[in-house]
Amino acid sequence: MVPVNYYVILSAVLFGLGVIAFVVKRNIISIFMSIELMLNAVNLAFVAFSQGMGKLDGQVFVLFVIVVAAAEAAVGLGIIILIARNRQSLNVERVDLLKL
Amino acid sequence: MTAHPILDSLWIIPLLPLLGSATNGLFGKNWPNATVNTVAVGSTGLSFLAALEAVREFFQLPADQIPFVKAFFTWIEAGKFRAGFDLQIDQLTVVMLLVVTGVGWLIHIYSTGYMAHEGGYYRFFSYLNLFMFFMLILVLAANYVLLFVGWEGVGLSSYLLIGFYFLKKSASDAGKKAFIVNRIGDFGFMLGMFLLFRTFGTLDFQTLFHNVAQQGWHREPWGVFGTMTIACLLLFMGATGKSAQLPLYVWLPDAMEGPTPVSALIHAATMVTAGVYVVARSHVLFSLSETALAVVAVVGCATAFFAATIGLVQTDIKRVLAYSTVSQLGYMFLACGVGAFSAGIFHLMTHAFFKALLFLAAGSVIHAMGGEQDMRRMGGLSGKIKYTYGTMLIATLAIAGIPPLAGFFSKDAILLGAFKMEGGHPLYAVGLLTALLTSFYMFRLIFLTFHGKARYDEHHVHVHESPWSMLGPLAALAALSVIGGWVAAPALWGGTDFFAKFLAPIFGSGEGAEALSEMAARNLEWTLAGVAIASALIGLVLAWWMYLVRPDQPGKLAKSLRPAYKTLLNKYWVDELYAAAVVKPLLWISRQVLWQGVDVGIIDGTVNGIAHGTAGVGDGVRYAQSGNTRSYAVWVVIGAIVILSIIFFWPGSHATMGMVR
Amino acid sequence: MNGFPTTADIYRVLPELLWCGFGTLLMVLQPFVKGRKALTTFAFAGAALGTAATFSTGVHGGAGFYGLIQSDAFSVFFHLLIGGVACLVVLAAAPYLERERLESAEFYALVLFAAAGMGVLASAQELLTAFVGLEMSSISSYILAGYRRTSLKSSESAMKYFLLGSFATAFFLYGIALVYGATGTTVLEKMAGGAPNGQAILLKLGLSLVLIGIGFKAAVAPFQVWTPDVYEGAPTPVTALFSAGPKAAAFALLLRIFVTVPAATEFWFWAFWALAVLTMFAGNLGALAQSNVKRLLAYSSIAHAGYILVAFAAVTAMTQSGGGAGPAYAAVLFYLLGYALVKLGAFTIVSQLGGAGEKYLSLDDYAGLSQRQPFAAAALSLFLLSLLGLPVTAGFFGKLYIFKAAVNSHLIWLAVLMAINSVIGAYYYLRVIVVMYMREPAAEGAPMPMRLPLPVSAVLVVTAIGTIYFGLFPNQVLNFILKPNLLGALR
Amino acid sequence: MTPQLILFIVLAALSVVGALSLILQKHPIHSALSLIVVMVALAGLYLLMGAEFVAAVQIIVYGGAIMVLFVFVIMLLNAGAEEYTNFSKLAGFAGVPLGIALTGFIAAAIARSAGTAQVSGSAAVLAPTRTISEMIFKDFVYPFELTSFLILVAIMGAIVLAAHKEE
Amino acid sequence: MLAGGHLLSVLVFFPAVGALALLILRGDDQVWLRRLAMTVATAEFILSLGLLWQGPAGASGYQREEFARWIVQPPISYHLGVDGISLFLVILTTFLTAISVLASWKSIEHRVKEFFVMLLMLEAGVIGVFLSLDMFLFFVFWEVMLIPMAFLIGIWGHERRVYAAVKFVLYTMTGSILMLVGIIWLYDKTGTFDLPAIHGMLQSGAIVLSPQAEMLLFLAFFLAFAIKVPLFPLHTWLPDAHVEAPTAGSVMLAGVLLKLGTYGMMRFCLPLFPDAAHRFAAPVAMLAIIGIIYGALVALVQPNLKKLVAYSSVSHLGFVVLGIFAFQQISMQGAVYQMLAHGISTGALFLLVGMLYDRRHTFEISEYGGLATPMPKLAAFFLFIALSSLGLPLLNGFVGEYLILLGTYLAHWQWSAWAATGVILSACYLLWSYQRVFFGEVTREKNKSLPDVSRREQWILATLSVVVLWMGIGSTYITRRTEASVGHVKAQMSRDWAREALRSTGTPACAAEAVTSLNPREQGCAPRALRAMVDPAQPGMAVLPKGMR
Repeated sequence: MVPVNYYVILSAVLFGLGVIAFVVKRNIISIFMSIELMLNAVNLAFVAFSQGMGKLDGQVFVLFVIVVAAAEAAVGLGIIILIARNRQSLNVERVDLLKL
Repeated sequence: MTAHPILDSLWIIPLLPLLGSATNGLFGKNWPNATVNTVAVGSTGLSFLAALEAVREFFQLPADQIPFVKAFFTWIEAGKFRAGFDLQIDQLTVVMLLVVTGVGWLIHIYSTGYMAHEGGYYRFFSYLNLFMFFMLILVLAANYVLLFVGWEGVGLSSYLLIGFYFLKKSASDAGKKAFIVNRIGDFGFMLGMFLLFRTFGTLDFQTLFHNVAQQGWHREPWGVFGTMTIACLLLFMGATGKSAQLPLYVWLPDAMEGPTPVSALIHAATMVTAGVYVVARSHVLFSLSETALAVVAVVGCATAFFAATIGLVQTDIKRVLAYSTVSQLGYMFLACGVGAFSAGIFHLMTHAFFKALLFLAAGSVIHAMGGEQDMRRMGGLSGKIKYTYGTMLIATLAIAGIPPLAGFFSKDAILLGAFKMEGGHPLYAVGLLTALLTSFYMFRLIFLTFHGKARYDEHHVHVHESPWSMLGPLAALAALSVIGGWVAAPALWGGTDFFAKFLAPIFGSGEGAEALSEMAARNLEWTLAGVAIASALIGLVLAWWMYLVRPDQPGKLAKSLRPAYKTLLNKYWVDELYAAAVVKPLLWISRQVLWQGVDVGIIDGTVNGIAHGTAGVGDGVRYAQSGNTRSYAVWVVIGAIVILSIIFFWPGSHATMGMVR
Repeated sequence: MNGFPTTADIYRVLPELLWCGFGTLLMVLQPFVKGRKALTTFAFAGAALGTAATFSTGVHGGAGFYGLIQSDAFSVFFHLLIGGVACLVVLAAAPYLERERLESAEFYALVLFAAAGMGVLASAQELLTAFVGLEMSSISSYILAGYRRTSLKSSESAMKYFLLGSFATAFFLYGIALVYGATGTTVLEKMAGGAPNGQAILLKLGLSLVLIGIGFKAAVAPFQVWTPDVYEGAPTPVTALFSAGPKAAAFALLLRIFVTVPAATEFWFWAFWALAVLTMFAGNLGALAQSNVKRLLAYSSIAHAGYILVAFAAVTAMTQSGGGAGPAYAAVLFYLLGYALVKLGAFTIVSQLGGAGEKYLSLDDYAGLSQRQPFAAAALSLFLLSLLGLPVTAGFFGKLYIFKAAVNSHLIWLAVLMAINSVIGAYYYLRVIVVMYMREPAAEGAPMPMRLPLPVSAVLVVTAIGTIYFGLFPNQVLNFILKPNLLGALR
Repeated sequence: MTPQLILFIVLAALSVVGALSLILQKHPIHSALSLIVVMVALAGLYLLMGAEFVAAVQIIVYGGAIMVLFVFVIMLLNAGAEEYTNFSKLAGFAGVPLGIALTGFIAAAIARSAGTAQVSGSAAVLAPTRTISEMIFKDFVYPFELTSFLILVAIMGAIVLAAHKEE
Repeated sequence: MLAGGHLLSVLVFFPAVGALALLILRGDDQVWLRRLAMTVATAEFILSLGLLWQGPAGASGYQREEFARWIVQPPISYHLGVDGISLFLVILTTFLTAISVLASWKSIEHRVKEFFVMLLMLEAGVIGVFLSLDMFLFFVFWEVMLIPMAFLIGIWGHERRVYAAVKFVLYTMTGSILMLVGIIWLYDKTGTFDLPAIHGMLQSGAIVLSPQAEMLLFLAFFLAFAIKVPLFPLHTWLPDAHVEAPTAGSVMLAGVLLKLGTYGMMRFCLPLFPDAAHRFAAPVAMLAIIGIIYGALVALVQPNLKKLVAYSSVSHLGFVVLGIFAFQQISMQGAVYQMLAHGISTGALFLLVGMLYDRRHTFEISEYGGLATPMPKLAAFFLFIALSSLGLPLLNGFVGEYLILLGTYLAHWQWSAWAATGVILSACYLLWSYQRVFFGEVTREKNKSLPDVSRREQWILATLSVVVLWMGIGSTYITRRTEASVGHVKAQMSRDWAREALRSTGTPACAAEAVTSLNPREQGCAPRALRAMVDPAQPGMAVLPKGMR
């Protein structure tokens, strides 16, 4: 028997790690991955809550999240390819034409 | 047809000159001088006739209708305040009216000759008529506001006429100076009016004086600064400006930049006496404040002496006359100050005659000398321009106070008044001394100009007598200067003391009148008269000795008392003082402190500072926009933390804060 | 377990369905249809139909799909707004796409999908549905932002928008998760009761994270950082869409959350207060020094988000002090309406003047525009004046109502701060007008197309007339949005 | 110390370690692999909670589809190890601390909430999959349909963006 | 009757329609543009004269009103009305517009069409401000008229025109936005924007503003108006705006726009917030007096003729504000009159300066000198106008100044005394500059051959001079019409005035008199109550007449 809060706190930690990853990583793909990490954290929270309350819709949400994540992945990777093609670098810090 | 047509349409008297002025001003540019003359002289002449007729009708009026007030239309009206275009005529007005129109007319005639060869002929006469208009408004006004109209108006016309030769900087300066100094006086005059209105709720002479009587104001003793005193002093401030008394006399000497007829008419005969007129007109108020009267007397006396001293050493013939004018005006104020109003007015009249005559004669001299005004380059003219010489001599005798000419009686009356007034002896003494000085510098003028050997080079300057158009008026004024005095000749001289009696309804039964009764007074008068005559003669003799017998004396004297001489010559450096103490600092402060300092520096500085500051912050905000996605992410995180901390750590129920009910 | 959805449910979401349907059709038909005109017409027809279909939602008011969505006056208003935006964007984009040689079909399809997503947001009554709608509009927006593939700026803006967008989405989602954890549901109405004791803090946290997610979409400081870059980089018609559409939708969702979840209003007052001030200053100050018109307008739209937040602060304050917050909602709605009109018009002009490859975006290129393009210059100045909030423009009334809301709820100081900001704003709006009217055109002045293409002028006429009309006679709109039960009405 | 708890701790540790390595790895491919570790661990947790369906989807869609896509793209662009530029001062200095702060914030808030409900490990409590499917196709049919359009958009987007097209 | 019952609306919108008509005309056909503009302006002027026939002259309320609902929520109505105060200001506006059109006949060459459009729009806006009785409407027009003016300065101005235009707008906007907040706040308290309605509520005490609120509201309104006037520390936009603006712009700016501020004070600040007005009377008067002296002194040393005139406006408007805040029937009527007089004479001065500029393209006084010789007529006109501006009796300047000073004196003799120095200074700067420009020998070659006034200019100036003279002599024609309205404004303050007086002096009799009767004997007393209220330690009781001691 594991209290729900454990799971939720774990999700919080993972979410935070995702945030940190987003800020720390330089490679666009890695940054994107950190977003996925955050989404996973969300999923964990959803599942934990749904199981905790014995309601299933939480798991339905997880499915939606995953679908959306997939869609984002498609588009995101498309954009990444575009960037890579336009300027031969995946370093997010080098993409700062628009500023001030 | 009413009994007195002119009185009922009193406006005709001032209106005529105005029409003349307008006509000449608008259309006269291309007219021949003759036409301009006809208009100008005609209009003034007509208004003179109208005035005479008005006076005739006035004498037929029953006593209860005097003063005769005629309201024409309301000019300004607001709340309880009403200022109407109301003209009134009473004894005082009659005197002024005749003097103004008569002398004015004569001087118009004179000018036609004098100005014949000047440019802007039409302009000159337009201005001159305009002056007549305003002066008549001034004397006919039935309330202070309308009087103020004339008051400012004559100031304007004098500004225009002094600056008539506007190509000369000195001329335009003098004009400006005259106007502004007068404005300083008017400042006081206005405040005086305000105070009167606030106190009595009206500015009409009759109602106001009536209210004064009604409310039973007691006479404010010396040293008390009650309403009445302050009002009177404020009015007197205006008078000092207009009538060139200390400390505002400075403009009058400079005003001699104007054409000589102007000096004669405006700066000798009429306008400058307006101050005296106002004081006399408001005598009801003045006589309720000993302080005010004393101030008037002292200022007048001081001015008389002060100006006379300056007059001693002036070499410009017109300036001598100018200072003498200032001095004589001082006399008039002295008279008013000691309560001898009728004497003051009397002197005003006689002075108008002989001083106008002096100026005109001087003008004729200048004319003869081809524009020369410096007496040191004249001399021995008596033979060449007898006529002018004659008239001018008469005028000089008159002003010097040699009986039986006009000046004697008036001046004698004033001195008598001063002597009679308790504590008036010092005033009397100074007055007497001034009389001596007067006769001295006047005869100095005569001797320097007409006697001795010619000090000008005869080849260039060919002296010639002036045309009749100029000599006519001289003659007329000379006559007046001779006989003018007798209208007021006291019984003592076998006269009827008509003038004092005539003005009695206004000033109360004259000072002289009851004094006549007993013996002592009579003896006193004799002695005073004798002393006066003596002093006049001393002055004459002194001048004769210094400038004809021993012509080198003045130079020596000047050397021996150099400082005094210089001081007098430079008119006590008053102009310089004013310039250094008032004008320059004012300009400096305005330019450096107010304009550059406050306006550009502080205010605009602040505004622009704020603007730049904002822009600076704006740049700061822009630099948060580094274009780097990572920092953007950090911004989002920061925002998240901010929101969370606000929501979690903000004290209490929040919405009530930050509200203003 | 509920039964299957009824036809009424279908009617309630008809606009979205139509938009999505036409979007799909566009993609399907694209290979067969030659010529852009046809596609444009078709897309426009789709957008217009969807907008018209709002009528059906109005008729079948009430909750749909087991309370996932709610069609009421509120959603009707926003559907009309969004639909209108979509129509105008389609029109404005037509000549642009032609000039830039970009495929029309996908573009229009994406616009329609985005519109659908926003529509969902406007009517969503349940957080997950809202999330899906949000994603739908966002993902289409990401793609649209990068639509000019070859341009570095465009791709960069796409990347930034995408990364940060999904970053924020994650917050939003996590917020939903927490709310769900706290209340056991994601349906707003069911949360009305608040959370069981002990879970309140979770609800608080969740709602705050939701706020962050929405705040990002609505370009609220400090989540506004992406806005200028993305707006500048994206193709201008897309920028027009961004500035008008998502912001409206996001605020719609926020508003709905407020009204239905009173728990939300309790602790958000100061958050809104601070965010409003922050956003206003960030926008206006940032705009001061801009020389690129597109960017300047981007900053200005941040500032306007700030003004709208003032109204939100008023809403919270009022619902707290028990007063009816109706006028405040009305303020938000009306403001969004006027704002959308104006921004659409302005960006349309910018896109038109930008010329091929968006060369002429700097302020100097606008020097002396009044001589070269009097109509465009006049229209642009009208829009700018409306943004500035001068009378007889819609923007003025918007600002007026927000002021009014603020003052009604006694937020005098907030109102004063807003006033100060309006003055700062006045400066840079005037700068543009000054340049257009008071500066002579540069010698080698940017070559301007002397006559505007028909669709563009159509857009301009509509927006301009709308701006003035709502500036003079706001009555109808007001009557509509001032319904006592604006939300959940038509039931 | 029930077996579930031990299992939980293990899996949690694994996921956290994976996440950390995602951060610390220089090369995208390694990051991707560590992310997969995280996902698998999460799948394990789902199982532990008795949400088999979700666990399965997690493995199939996430681990299978999405991560493969990632790896594929990495390969395609043969992205090398990331270069450690530090143009962003803000992120450089404040990034990590702030991230930790945020985490702490959220975690603390959750910890303070009274979520004492226990997660029963036994999957038999409810037969989820059937119910889930019913919910999807009834209660949540509308968002579900929307997601289909969403996918459509995504596909189109990928095409539009990635398509080579020289003019 | 002209235009049936809608004369006011016609007055407001006729110029706008004219502007639209101009827009339709072809831009290059300048002759017809000018003619049409002139026709419109003249027609408008004649129409505005129709106002004089309205109702009983000086009926205390509004002689003529128009009302229509405009916006339901908040209840904003289209409510126009004219009373003695606005009546002549409207006529002044139409008159000066016509003059400006005539004045810019030749001097405006490029973008003629836009110019006249802007001018007419400006006229419409200004008239709207003067006529609207709905605060909201008022604000709308207030903002609307801002833009054309800014354009007039910014497009047709001189070198630093853009700076001036932006400065002008930002200054005004700062004030007006705060005023908007104030208006809305007032609406929040009263529930209406309708001015008479709000007056009613405040008078009847149906609405009582808390002192703090009233103070803030007063300041919100006052700031906007003070900037417009402009009052002393807020005046620095004026010189720039004037120097850079084209002649017509300056004429409208000085002639009409500045009056909007003082008008607003009379229409809003005083009647709506009497207590606050009384509380602030002293500081405001101080600022006004500072403005009078300061403006005059700065004008004295201006090397730039147009700037000089601009600063003289600061000085003259100071008189107006002083008159208003002396709260005396006389002074307030004087203020109204001074507004009109200043409009005419300063407008004329700007025209003259503009004519000089047309000939020499400089405002530097040092560039001129001795102009009386080449152009005597211009010199004569200039002198005439200058005299009217320095308040020579029988010319329009005098009446206003005199009444203001007199009225102020009744309440606060010190104020009046200080202000009166402005009369001296005005003479100084005007005559000095006049001397430097027109007197003396012609120094510069260029000036020797300057043409005198053309026929057109002569007509303009002659017309103005006639008006100047007429206003100087026939002032009662105007004052009789303004009297009742001004009295009305004053009455709206009196209630509180009495209360204040009671509270401060505790001499009921005196206070009562102060309110009821205007007899000067008590006049002196009411101010004492007032003065005691403003600052108890006021010197100078000595000069108060016996009647009161």
